[in-house]
Amino acid sequence: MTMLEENLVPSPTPGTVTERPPQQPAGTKALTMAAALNAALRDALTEDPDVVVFGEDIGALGGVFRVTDGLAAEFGDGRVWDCPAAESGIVGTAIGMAEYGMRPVVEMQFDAFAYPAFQQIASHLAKMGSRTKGRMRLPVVVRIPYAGGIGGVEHHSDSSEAYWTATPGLTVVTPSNPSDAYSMLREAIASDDPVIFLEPKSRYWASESVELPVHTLPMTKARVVRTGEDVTLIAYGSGVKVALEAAEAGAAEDLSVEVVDLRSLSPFDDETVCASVRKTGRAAVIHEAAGFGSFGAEVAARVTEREFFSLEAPILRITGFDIPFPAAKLEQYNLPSAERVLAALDTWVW
Amino acid sequence: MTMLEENLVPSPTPGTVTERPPQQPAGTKALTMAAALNAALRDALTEDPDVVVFGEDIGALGGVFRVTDGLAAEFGDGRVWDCPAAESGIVGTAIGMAEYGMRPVVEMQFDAFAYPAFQQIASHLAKMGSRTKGRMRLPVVVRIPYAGGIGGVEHHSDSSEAYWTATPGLTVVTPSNPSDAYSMLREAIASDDPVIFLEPKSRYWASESVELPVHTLPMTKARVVRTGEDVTLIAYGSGVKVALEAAEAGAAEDLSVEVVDLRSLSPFDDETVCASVRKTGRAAVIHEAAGFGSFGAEVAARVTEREFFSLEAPILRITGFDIPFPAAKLEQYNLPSAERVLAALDTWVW
Amino acid sequence: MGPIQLIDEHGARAGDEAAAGFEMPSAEVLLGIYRQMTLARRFDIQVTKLTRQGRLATYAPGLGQEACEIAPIAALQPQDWFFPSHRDAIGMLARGVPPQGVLAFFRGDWHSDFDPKQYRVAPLSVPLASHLLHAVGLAHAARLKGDPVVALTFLGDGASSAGDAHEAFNFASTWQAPTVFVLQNNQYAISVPLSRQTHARSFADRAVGYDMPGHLVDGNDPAAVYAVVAHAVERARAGGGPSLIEGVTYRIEAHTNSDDPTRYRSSDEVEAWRARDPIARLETYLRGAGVLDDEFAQHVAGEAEELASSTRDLMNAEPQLDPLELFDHVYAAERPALIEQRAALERELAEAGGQR
Amino acid sequence: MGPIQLIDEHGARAGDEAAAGFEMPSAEVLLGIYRQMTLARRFDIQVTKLTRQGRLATYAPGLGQEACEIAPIAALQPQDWFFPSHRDAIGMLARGVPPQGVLAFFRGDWHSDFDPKQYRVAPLSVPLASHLLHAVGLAHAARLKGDPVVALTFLGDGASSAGDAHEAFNFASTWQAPTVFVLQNNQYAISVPLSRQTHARSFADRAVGYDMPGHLVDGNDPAAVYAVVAHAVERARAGGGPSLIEGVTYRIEAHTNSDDPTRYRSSDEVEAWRARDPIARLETYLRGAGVLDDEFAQHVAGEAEELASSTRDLMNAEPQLDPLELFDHVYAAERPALIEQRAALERELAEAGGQR
Ligand SMILES: Cc1ncc(C[n+]2csc(CCOP(=O)(O)OP(=O)(O)O)c2C)c(N)n1
Ligand SMILES: Cc1ncc(C[n+]2csc(CCOP(=O)(O)OP(=O)(O)O)c2C)c(N)n1
Ligand SMILES: [Mg+2]
Ligand SMILES: [Mg+2]
Repeated sequence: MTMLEENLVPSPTPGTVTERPPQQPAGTKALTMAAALNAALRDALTEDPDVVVFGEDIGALGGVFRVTDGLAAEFGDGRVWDCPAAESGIVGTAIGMAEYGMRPVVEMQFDAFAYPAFQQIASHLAKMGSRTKGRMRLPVVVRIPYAGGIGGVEHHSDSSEAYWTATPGLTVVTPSNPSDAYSMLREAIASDDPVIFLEPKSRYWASESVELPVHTLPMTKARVVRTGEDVTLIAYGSGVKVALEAAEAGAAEDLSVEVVDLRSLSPFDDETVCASVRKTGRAAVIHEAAGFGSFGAEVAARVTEREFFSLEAPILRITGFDIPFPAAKLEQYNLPSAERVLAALDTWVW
Repeated sequence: MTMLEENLVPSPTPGTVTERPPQQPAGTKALTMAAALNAALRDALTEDPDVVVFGEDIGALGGVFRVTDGLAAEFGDGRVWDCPAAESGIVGTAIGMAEYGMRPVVEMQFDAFAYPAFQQIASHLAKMGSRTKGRMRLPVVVRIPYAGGIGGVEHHSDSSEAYWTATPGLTVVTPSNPSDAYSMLREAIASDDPVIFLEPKSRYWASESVELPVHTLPMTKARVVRTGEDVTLIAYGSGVKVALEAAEAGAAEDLSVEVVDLRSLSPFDDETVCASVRKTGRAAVIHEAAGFGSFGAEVAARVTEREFFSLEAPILRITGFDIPFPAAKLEQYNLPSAERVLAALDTWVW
Repeated sequence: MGPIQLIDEHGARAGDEAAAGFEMPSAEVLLGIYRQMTLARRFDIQVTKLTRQGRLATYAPGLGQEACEIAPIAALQPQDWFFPSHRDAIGMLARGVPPQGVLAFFRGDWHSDFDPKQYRVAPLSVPLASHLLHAVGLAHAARLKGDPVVALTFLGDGASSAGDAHEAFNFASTWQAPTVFVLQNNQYAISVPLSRQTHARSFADRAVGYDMPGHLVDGNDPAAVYAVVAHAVERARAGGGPSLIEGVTYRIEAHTNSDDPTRYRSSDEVEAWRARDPIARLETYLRGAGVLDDEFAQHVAGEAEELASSTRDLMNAEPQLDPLELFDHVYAAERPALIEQRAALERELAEAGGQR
Repeated sequence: MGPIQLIDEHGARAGDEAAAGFEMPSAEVLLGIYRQMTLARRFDIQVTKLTRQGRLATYAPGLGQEACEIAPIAALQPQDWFFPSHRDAIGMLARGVPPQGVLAFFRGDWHSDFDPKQYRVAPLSVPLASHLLHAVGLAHAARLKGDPVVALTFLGDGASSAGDAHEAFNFASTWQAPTVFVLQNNQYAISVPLSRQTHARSFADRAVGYDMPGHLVDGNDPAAVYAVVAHAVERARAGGGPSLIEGVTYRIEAHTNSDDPTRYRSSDEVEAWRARDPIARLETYLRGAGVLDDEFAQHVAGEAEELASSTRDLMNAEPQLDPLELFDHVYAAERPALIEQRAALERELAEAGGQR
C-alpha cells in the first residue's frame, strides 16, 4: 500500500484525534480521505452525465465533512443538490432515479441517520435486482460516514455495518485510507449493484501522498497491509490504524503481526484472509461496533469454518462493548486500542 | 419440555406445513402457539391495567394470525385498538406511552414491516434506558411474526433477528412452542426492558397439550430439548422442529444428537450452550436467515471462543442461502431441512 | 363541496357543479375505459376464484375499484411510468403487462416476472407507500434529462399513513417532479376503517400542505377519474408539478383470500356499495348516450371470457421453476459465495433426483 | 393573511387584524417571559462561547429564537410534558432543567443526565421529528388514564420533512391526543434553505390535511407565540385535540460550532433578522406599557450574569465521570456479558492506573 502520512486537520466535529504533520515526497500530493472522496465524486460527475449527487447539506455547505465541497458550484443544480431532510425520501427517490438510468450517489449525514431509510434499503435497494430477475438493477451508492473517534454526540458515532452485511443484495465496502477511498468510490459508482459505502469518520483527515486518479485493488478484495508470521489481525475502516499500531508495538515485543484490511465486508474475500490465517495459525478481528451480533462474528465464524484445523487458538474479537455508543467524553473507553489488542492476544496460550 | 403435538389448522396464509393430528392427555388442553400468545395477552391485560395492545388489524380482525382474537371486544378501546398503518408511529407512540408508565405491546404485522420502525427501535427504544441512566425505562414489547414456511409473498417471510441482536439495549427472544410462547410473552410484558418478541410464523399452528397459566424456564435461558452425545444442534424458533427431526433421523443412523432451543437470542445463554458443546465436542447452528452476517455467526463465534479446545470440528451453520427470501414456490429450497442438517454433519471428519 | 362527478350514480350526466369545470371525456376514451374495466373485472373474478382454489399464494382483488384502477392508466402516454401497489394487478394488466407477468408475484413463482422497462411499469410494491418515492425519483430523473415523462402511482387510504407518503408528497412538490398520486380511498386498510386511519376531512386536503393541487373525486365514476387524472398528468408533463387525487371508492371483495371481512364490516354496507358499481354506471351512461351498443358489449364480453380462460389455463399449469435461478440475479457482479451455494443446491437436487 | 402578531416589529401593539382574535397576555405573564428570555439569551451566548473554547463537544444555539423557545414553555402547567429537539436547550432550561442537566449532552458527559419525570421533560432528541411520536404517545396515555396532561413538542423546518412528522400529526389527530406541535421555522436546516425543504406556502397549512388547527405566528413576537400556544394547550387539555403552530423566526448563530454559515447565507440577511430581535421587541413594548422599569430590567440582568458565571464555572470544571457506569444502565435486568465486560474494563483501568 502507498505510504500513509497523517496531518492535523480541524475536524468539523470537535474532539478529533490529532495526527502527525505530513512529509510529502516530491511529485505526489498530500490528500486527506475527505479530499480523495471529493475528487472521486468530481471525476465521476465529469466522466458520466448520469451520475448525480444529492443529500442533506451536500450543496453550498459541501457536506458536514466537506466531502462534496465545491461540487454543487462546479456541476450545478441538475447534478448536485441539497434535498429535504428525509433519508427514506433520499434513498427512495435515488431508487427511482436509478430506475430511469441514473447513477445516484447519496449521503446519509451520519450513520444513525440512515435508519429512517432502512426499509428503502433493505426491502427495495437490496432486493430490486433479484426481484426483477436482473431486469432492473439499481446502481445507487449510499455513502455513510460511520463509527466514532471524533467526539460526536449521540447518534453520530454508530457502527451500523452489521445491519447492511446481514442484508443480501447489498455490497458493503469501507476504505481505510485516501487512495482506496478514491479508487473504491469510483468503482462503487461504476458498479451496477447498490453499494453501501462506509466512510470511517475518524479517518477523514488522515492524509496520504498520492497521485490521482489512483486505481488500487478491486473494491471487493482484501489487502495484506503488513506481513507477519505469528498472528493475523483482521480489520477494516478505523480498525486498520489500530491494527497497524498494535503490529508496531508487537514487533517491539518480537511478535510478528500480519494485518489484513478487509476493504470489502460483503462480499468477503475468504481467499486473502484464509491464506493469511493458514500461515499464522492465529487471528483476531478488530472493529468499533459492539461485539455481540457484529460483523466480526461473521469473520470469526467463516474463517473458523474454513481454517479450523490450521488454527492454534480461537479467533478473538477486539470490539466495542455491548452497549450503545458512549458520549464523547467516554468513547475512548469503548474504542479498540493497540494496547487492548495486544492484551487480548496475551490471553491466548502461546 | 412438555410433550408437543401438532395438528392441522388452516394458516391465514396458504401453503402452511400440514402437521400431525393431536392426541391430548386428559385434563390438559390442546393449544396452538397462536392461542397461547392470545391467552398470554389476555392474562396480562387482565392483571395489569397499564398493559395496552395496539397495532394494525389487531382489533376487530384479531390480527392476521388471530393472535389478538377477541381482545378488543373483551377489553375495549382504551386497552386494545387498531391504529394507522405506520410502524414508526406505532413504535414511537408506544415509547411515549411507556414514558408515561404504560406497558404497550405492539404488533408489526410481518417481519419486513418492522423496518419503517427501525429508527424508533434502534435509536430510541434500545437506547432510552442507558441514555437516561436508567431513569426512564421503556417496558415495550414489539411482537414480530417472522421467518417463512407459510408460502408468503415477498416481505412476508424475512428473518430479521440479526438486525435486532446487533442492537445493544434490546432483549430478543423467540419461542418455539405454545407453552414457551405463553410463558415468555408474559415475562416479556413484565420486563422493564424493551423486548423484541419474535414469533415463528410457521409454528403458530403447532399445538401442544398444556394447562394455563404455564411458567416454563426464565425467558433468557436456553433449553436442552433433546439430549445426545455426539453433536449439539443449536436452534431457535422454527429451527427447533428441524433440529428435532434431524435428531430423530440421526438416531436411526446411530447418531446421538443433542438439541438446544436457544429461546433467548439476546442475552445469550452461554452456560447451557457451552455445557452441551463441551459434552458433545461438535455443534451446528440452524436458522432460516441468510447465513452471511447472521445471528448464527455470533453463536458459532462465541461458542468457539469459549470452547475451542473441546471442539473436535468447526461449528457448522445450516441456514438460508445468502439471497433475499424466495417466492412461495421456491422457499422450500431455501429453508433448512433435517436432510440438509444431516448432510452438513456428514461433511465433518468423524 | 362533494367529490367531483361527471356521471352520477344512475348513469346520467352529472350537474355542472359536481363536474367542477372538468369536461366529459370523448366517447372513444370512455369506450376504451369501458372495455378495459370489463376485461379487468372478469380477470379479477377469475383470479380471485383461482386463489380460493389454491392456485395462487394470495391475491388482492380490485373488484369495485375498476374506475380508479383503469381510468388513470388510460390517461397515460406510452413513455409514462406506472408504480403499482399490492391492490393494482388490474391496473398493471390495463397498462399492458401480460397475465403471467401480473400474476407471477401472486402465485409465488417469483417476486416479479416481467420487464419493467418494456411496459414502463414498476414491480408491484408491497411496503405501503414506499413506491411513491420511486415514482418521484423517476419523474425527477426524466425531468432532469428533459424527457416528457410522467410517473403515475397508486396508494390506499392505509398507505397514506406511512411516513413515505409524506416524504413522497414533499419531495415531489419541492422538486416539482411530474408525478401524479392517485389515492384509492376504499374505506378500509384490511380491517381498519377510515375513522382509525385519519382525522382528515378528505385525503385530498393533504395536498394543501404541499401547495399542490388536490382533487376529491367520485372513485366509482370512471369519467370523472379519467378527466381529473388526465388533467393532472398533462399539467405535470407541462412542468406544473405533482397532483394528489383521492378517489372515493370501496373494496367489494375481501382484502385477500386470507381475510375475513365479516369480522369488521356489514354485508349491508357492501351491498350498498355494490349498487354503485362503476362499470354498470359507465355502461348505462354510454348506452344512454348511444355510443355503446349490444354488439360492442358482446364483443368485449367475448374478449373478457377469452382472457378468463387463458388466465385459467395459465394458472392451472404448474410453472416450470428452476430453483438454481435463485442465485443468478441477486447481484450483477459475480459472487464466489453464491456460486458455491448454487453448486451445493445443485448437488443436493441431483442426489434427491430433482425433488425436495 | 400574514403571521399572527400581537406586538409589531417596533414594539407597538399590533392591529386587530394581525392579532386574529388573540388577546394580549397579562403583564405578569409577559414579564415572566421577558425574564426567561433574558436568562436564556445570556445562557445561550455563554454556552456558545464555551463551546468555541472547546469546553463542550457541540452546541446548537437558540439565539434569536427565544420567543419560540420560551413563550410556549410559559404556557404549560407543571403536569404537562415537554419533548425538546436538538435546538431546544434554552427551552429545557426555561422548563426548569438545571444547566448541568441541559448541558451534559452537549459537553459529552452522558447522552442525557437529568430525571425526565422530575421536570416532565424528555431527553433532547436528535433524530429529526422522531420525538414527536413520543409526545403523541405520552399525551394519548395520559388521556387514557384521565389525567389533564398536555404534551408540547418542538420541531424545525427541516424536521418537518421527516416521515415521523407526518406520522405524529396523523396519530395525534386520529387519536385526538392532547399534543401541541410548535414548528420553529428558522429558515434553514443547517445550510438547506426553505425553498429546498418544502413547497408549502406555510407549514401551518399542513394542519389542514389532518383537520387540526394550524396557526402561522410571528415567531419573534413572544406575546403572539404565548397567546396562540396557550390557546392550543388549553384546547388540547379540554379534549379538543392537537394543534400545529408555525413560528416564523431565524437562527442568528451558526447551526452549531462546527458550521460555517458564510457558505450559504449573507450577513445582510442575518443583520436584517437581528433587527427583529424578540427580546428587544418585548422590552420596548413592556416599557411603553409602563410595566417594565429599569429596576426590574437590572434585576433580571443580574440574574442572567449569575447564571452565566455559574454555567461558566460548571463547564470549566472537568466532570467526574466513571467509565464503568457505561455498563450499568443498558438494561434494567442483569446481563452476564455486561458484568464480564465491566470487570474487564475495570481490570484494564486498574493496570493502566485509571488512565487511558
Ligand atoms: C409498511 C407496511 N406495513 C404493513 C403492511 C401490511 N399491509 C398490507 S396491505 C395493508 C393495508 C393497506 O391498506 P390500504 O393502503 O388502504 O390499501 P388497500 O389494501 O385498502 O387497497 C397492510 C397494513 C405493508 N404491506 N406494508
Ligand atoms: C434523521 C436525521 N437526519 C439528519 C440529522 C442531522 N441534522 C441535525 S440538525 C439537522 C437540520 C435540522 O433542521 P431544522 O429541523 O430546521 O432544525 P434547526 O437545526 O434549524 O433548528 C440535520 C439534517 C438528524 N439529526 N436526524
Ligand atoms: Mg384501503
Ligand atoms: Mg431550521
